[in-house]
Amino acid sequence: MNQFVTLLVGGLFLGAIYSLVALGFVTVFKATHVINFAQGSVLLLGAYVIARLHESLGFWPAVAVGLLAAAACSVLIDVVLIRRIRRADLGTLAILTLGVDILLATELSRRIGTDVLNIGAPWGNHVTELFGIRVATSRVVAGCVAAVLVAGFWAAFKFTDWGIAMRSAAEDGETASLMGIRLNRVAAAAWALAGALAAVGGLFLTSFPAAGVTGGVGVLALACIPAVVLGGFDSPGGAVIGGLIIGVVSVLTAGYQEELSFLGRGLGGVAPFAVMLLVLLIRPSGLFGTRELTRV
Amino acid sequence: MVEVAVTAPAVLDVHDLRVSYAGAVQALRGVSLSVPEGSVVAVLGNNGAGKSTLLRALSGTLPAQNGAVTGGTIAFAGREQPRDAAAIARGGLVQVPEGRRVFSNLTVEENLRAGGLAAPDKAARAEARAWVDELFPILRERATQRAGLLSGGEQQMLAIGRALMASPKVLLLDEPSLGLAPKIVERVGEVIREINDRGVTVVLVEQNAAMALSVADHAVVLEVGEVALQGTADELAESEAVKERYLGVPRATSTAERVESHAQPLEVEALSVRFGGLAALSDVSFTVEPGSLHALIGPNGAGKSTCLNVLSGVYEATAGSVRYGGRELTKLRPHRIAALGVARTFQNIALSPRVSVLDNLLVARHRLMRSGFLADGLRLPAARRERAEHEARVREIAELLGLTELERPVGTLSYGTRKRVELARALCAEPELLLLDEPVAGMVRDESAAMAEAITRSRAELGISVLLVEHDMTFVMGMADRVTVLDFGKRIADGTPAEVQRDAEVLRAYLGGAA
Amino acid sequence: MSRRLAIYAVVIVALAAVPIWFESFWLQTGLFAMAAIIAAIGLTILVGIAGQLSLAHAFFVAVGAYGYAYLADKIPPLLAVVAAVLLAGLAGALFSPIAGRVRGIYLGLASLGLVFLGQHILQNATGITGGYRGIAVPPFSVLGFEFTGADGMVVLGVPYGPLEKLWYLGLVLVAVSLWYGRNLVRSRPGRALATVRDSEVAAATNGIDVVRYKAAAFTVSSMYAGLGGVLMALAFGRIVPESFGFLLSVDFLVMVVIGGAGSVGGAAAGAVFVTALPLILNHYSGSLPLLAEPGSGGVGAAELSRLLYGAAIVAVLLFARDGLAGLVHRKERVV
Amino acid sequence: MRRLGLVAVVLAFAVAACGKGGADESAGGEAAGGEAAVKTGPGTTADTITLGYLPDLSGVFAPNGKAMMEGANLYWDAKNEAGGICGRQIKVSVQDTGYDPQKAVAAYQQLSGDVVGLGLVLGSSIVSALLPNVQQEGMFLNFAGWTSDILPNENVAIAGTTYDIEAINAVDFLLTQKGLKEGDTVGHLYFEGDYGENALKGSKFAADKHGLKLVEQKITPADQDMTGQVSAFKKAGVKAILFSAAPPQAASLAGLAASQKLDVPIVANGPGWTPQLLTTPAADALAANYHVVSSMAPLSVQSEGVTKFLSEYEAKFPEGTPSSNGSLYAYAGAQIADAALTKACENKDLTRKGVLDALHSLTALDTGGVVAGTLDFSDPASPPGNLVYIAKVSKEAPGGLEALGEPSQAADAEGYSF
Repeated sequence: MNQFVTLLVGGLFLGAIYSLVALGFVTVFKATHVINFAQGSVLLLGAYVIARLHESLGFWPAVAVGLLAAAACSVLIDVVLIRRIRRADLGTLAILTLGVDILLATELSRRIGTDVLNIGAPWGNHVTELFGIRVATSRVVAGCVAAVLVAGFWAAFKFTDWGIAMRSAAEDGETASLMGIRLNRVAAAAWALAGALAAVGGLFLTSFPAAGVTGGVGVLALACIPAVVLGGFDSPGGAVIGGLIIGVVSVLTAGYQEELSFLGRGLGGVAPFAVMLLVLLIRPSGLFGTRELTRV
Repeated sequence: MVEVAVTAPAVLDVHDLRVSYAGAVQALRGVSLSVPEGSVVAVLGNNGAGKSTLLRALSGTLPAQNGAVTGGTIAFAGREQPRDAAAIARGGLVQVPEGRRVFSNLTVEENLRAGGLAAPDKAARAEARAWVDELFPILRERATQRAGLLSGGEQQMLAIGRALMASPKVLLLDEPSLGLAPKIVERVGEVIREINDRGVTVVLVEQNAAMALSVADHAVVLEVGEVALQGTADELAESEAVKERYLGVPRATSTAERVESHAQPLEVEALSVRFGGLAALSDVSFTVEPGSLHALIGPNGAGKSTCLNVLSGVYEATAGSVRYGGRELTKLRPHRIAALGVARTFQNIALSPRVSVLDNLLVARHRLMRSGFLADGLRLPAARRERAEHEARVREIAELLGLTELERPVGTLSYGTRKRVELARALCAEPELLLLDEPVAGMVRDESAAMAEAITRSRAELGISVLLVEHDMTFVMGMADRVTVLDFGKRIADGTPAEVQRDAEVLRAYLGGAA
Repeated sequence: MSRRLAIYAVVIVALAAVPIWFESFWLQTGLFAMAAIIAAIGLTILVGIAGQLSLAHAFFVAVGAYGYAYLADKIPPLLAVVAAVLLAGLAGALFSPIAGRVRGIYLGLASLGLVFLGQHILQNATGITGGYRGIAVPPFSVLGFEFTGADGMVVLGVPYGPLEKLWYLGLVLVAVSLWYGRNLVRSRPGRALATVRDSEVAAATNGIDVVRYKAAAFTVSSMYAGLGGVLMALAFGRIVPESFGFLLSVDFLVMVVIGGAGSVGGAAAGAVFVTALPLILNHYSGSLPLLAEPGSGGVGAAELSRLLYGAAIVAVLLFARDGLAGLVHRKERVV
Repeated sequence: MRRLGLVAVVLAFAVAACGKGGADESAGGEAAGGEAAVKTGPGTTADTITLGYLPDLSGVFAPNGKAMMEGANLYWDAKNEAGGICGRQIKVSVQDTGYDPQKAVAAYQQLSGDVVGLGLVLGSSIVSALLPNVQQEGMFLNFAGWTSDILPNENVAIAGTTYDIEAINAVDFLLTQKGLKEGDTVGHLYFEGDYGENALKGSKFAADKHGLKLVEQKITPADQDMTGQVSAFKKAGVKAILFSAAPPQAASLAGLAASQKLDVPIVANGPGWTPQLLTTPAADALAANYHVVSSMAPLSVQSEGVTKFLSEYEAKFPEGTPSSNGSLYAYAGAQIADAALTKACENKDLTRKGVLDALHSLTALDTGGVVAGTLDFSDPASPPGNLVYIAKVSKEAPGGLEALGEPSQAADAEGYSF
């Protein structure tokens, strides 16, 4: 029992981080209908910049720079590449971002090499005790930050002019532009946000209990794909829930590996995708995604 | 070309505007129009006459439909119109799109805020907001509801209110009366006048001539991308030309003598369809006699296409029955219905643009051909023979409709030609019953005459029954054996063309209170 | 007419002569390219013709490869090939319920899940797949003719080993695949699939059973994948799970897209490009001056080929929208 | 047209005549070398011997691959300056595998023609893909992967002992030094694939032998967060943890174990360590409980082989100690290849077969302590070495590891069958 709770809590905190990255995916998708496979390497970029700079600048300035770098990179992808073929079909756009991902990931992992770069977070490997459950402080921080960001995101989305422009554009781009909403700006904003969220995700995914920034961190964003899909690709709320579910599932399957060994060991990596497939079988557009209906 | 007699200085001046879609289709062929400050100008015309294209050109939304201005100029407030839609809107030229297109997942409040984003400053917003509340008290009550839940009329009000929030100099209205009940249409008319009284110039695109002419100062009638008529609203309201355009005068019926038909009767009984709250069709009944040409007419949004979609199995009926011969169609999946020999065309062409005409036509032979992945993939003699036979037949039918260049990708053909390919494909299915959804929408008069010719001929030669959905009465009157008229999803008349034309209900539906 | 015949003759002779005057590196590369071509044709039928986005292709390729490797020493290799292809087809058919329900991106990413499941199975079903160790692929043989170096066959002074012999097998398989693919595109089923892609409603009202044809598309494309997998396995001699991961699926999708979705020829071109580019860049890394020596840091040949690969994808998508196929015969722009 | 076809045929054959068929002939036979005639074959000429290297320079293990090439170049540069082997310079011909069997096979095809043997190959999936050809062409292959799955094999040389033996030694160490008792529970965290699962084979063997309960936790390199695994261990009440994964997981494991108050010794295989780990937040936890069992020497060992390596390394890379074990592995591999070639030279036979025989004739190769003990390549069915270094993490020691005593061997290993 106690173990279950420990795992559950651990999973939720991990999931909170996934939620942030997933939220990035969804934001970009809503605004520009792009499945952004480059999210992974943007995440890596953010983490890399922080890890490289925290010694010279100090941690918080480094974080700021990292976020900016990731956001800027993300925006560039949109402005320089995506914008030129806005009306291309999903597949084409997705593969375009895959190309970008290959470029970024290759260069970054070349720079990182064998190193395991310390992200230099002040909470190091401290541990916090919550109702008798010991959790890495960084995860608690991550949880809080995620909560704050998600809440802030929701508020901005709901109440600010930007949010309204964003939602209008997402629902009906043409009409939105008839209302004087500048689609390109909305898009750029969305990409910037996604980049920043990725960087935050990167920061926490690479600080304790993970070892630090390695060349392979980028693939962690792959774990967010099932989160996004089972949440529903165009639903921010879904992304958050999906992230949490995936976090819990992967931690639980790891924790109960002994009991689940009949399914083959090393389930941690597959389970999220299995869950995703099941959900899709029952709800073809994810838990909270809007069905696209066929028109004549 | 004569310009509209200008009283006030023109706030919007369109000169010799030419627009084409994807390089292929010429949608506007040199339209000139000048809108005097503070006036209401109505733009009339049939589907595809170029009304919406004109508005798209004005509001800068052509690129979205990969259309482009190929010639001419648009001057707004004396300056060259910017290309970017958002910039135009912020410049004070705001459009209310066809079919309202409110942001249905946003609340009414949020929709209005979205409109306000284009307003010059806070003060303007506040002022506009006050005005909107005064104009549409209903929106105030519904402020926190999702816009999607509003009724059609309320949505139209919201759409207009949303546009007013941008405090526009010129307001473009695209088919504001579309699918609205007469009372609401009148209300919309009043609203337009009130808006105009506040000094906002209005450009009104309408099918509902009556409504448009009742509120407009000036009007132009577009026909296939050109200005066919123009003048003051009153002149046009009186002109026979307009009457004749909107109420076909009966020509000598060119119906070819009926051949013996092997088709069976199609019996539609008490058919109802509702989408969520609103009823698209309620309790509609009619029968298509074997070998007859039956027309289903009514103004836009009357539920004609919905009806066709139920008959072909695309939509589910909420209640009622559709029997073809002995078979109940409402329970069958579309491809099963097709297998019974029921073929259809689509109003907005549903061909494969990158595929050649020939292959598009051969698709219709699908149910008649047998060869599969193995036989075809390995080019077995049987498969080749089969293809040869069917290709021969398809070429005959293409001949019948005067289609040449069967190797060209459909996407590269002109609109009119694609419409004919659409019809040809349906005929290639060797149907007993043919369902045609607005076959002449957006065609030049002689083009549509040719189409009418083609339909009657093929019907005569193939001995099939035809159910023809059309909003253009003129076209129907010439050829139909029997006409059923829908309005707001209800059957308001059923009979021979002559009878229907004299029907008061029908006149009202078409010319509104005016007639 | 006779001209075309002549050209065909020359091409055939040239291809047939390749093993005689090219190093085994080129044969190996060629074989991998051929395997990719076959599988890519399958994917272009699914994605390009039928319009069903799929990232699961690597999984079906794996089914073919492992199917052959597992069966070939139990039943005659020729039968094993057939069985493997059918097995892959079956796998595709089994996935089609999901394919039937799920649309667009959801389908693409759902199919992605299949690849990860596949990896897990390959790693854990050790009885059949040999787990991480993989399994040896029994050599192909037909009518007692072994595709190995055992018989010490020599042609024009060139010893004919497995590679040289497989080369001809590959040529035949590719030829057949291309031929079948081209036929299919302009046939009744091909037209049906294209119509499903452009408008499911129009397809249905023309009497096409949409669900059935989607399933068929998956089945056929999986069978292609299976055949590609078999050839890939033969070219390897031993197969391991790593070879059939996410990246392979991505590669296939890239092949199809840069080749020009829906064009059989384009898919083939894309396959050659994607497969051969890194291998060939490595091959000439020595003679490319700007490259750092492996192990000395700096941009090595390996990184360069990765970077070029990424850049190529971006460039093609931005500047040659219809892919390589589009470059060859410029079509009129369609609406 | 017929003529055209004909021309083509003729053309093809003409090319064929001067094609690769001819090329292969020239290899083999007597070399026109000045000194006493040495039999040569592919890969050896009068003045060069070419070794093939197939590291991963672009895939998941690219960093290790680069480190390995550092080590190899280091050794061979020095060797060549000292006059090379048999009066010949050693040429290193490198091809990237990207840790992708497909690329590997192609890369192999490309260099196999003109190398005498493979100085180093990374990854067992790669090796398995290559073996059919390697065996056919009878060249030796130095495998940078210590798995006994590969045994018995005539062609493969491993530097030291295998992961399973390391694991057995690890258990022995826990029993003798760390007070592990019969009936205790031991956790084993291991990678999917040859490395982890081979080590697991060893730990299972040892566990049965001493009535220990083994809790298995299989992970993939993509798993960076060991939360679930650690809590599973904690629940099972493990008294010690065996670790057969990579440094990132090590940091996560040690750190979390500490945070969950799971204060037990962790013993890892060689690949589970990199000095980098001491810069991570988990440094203290590692220093407290982390041990490494490997036949590769910790850099702190003061044997002449290791000191030589370090001095050469610092000479070439001023930034100091190597960041990854890769360079030392490759260095050791080079030592073995060197020994084999030298021996082959003495036997006047530098053909592939000659080199392979020479390799198998080495019964007591001393790497100067780079690899524990002396290496015996005579029996292809068992690894050449069976001694291991047992080391403890220490922040002071160079390379972060401090050897606990001399290389040793667990008694159990004797009874173990591969």
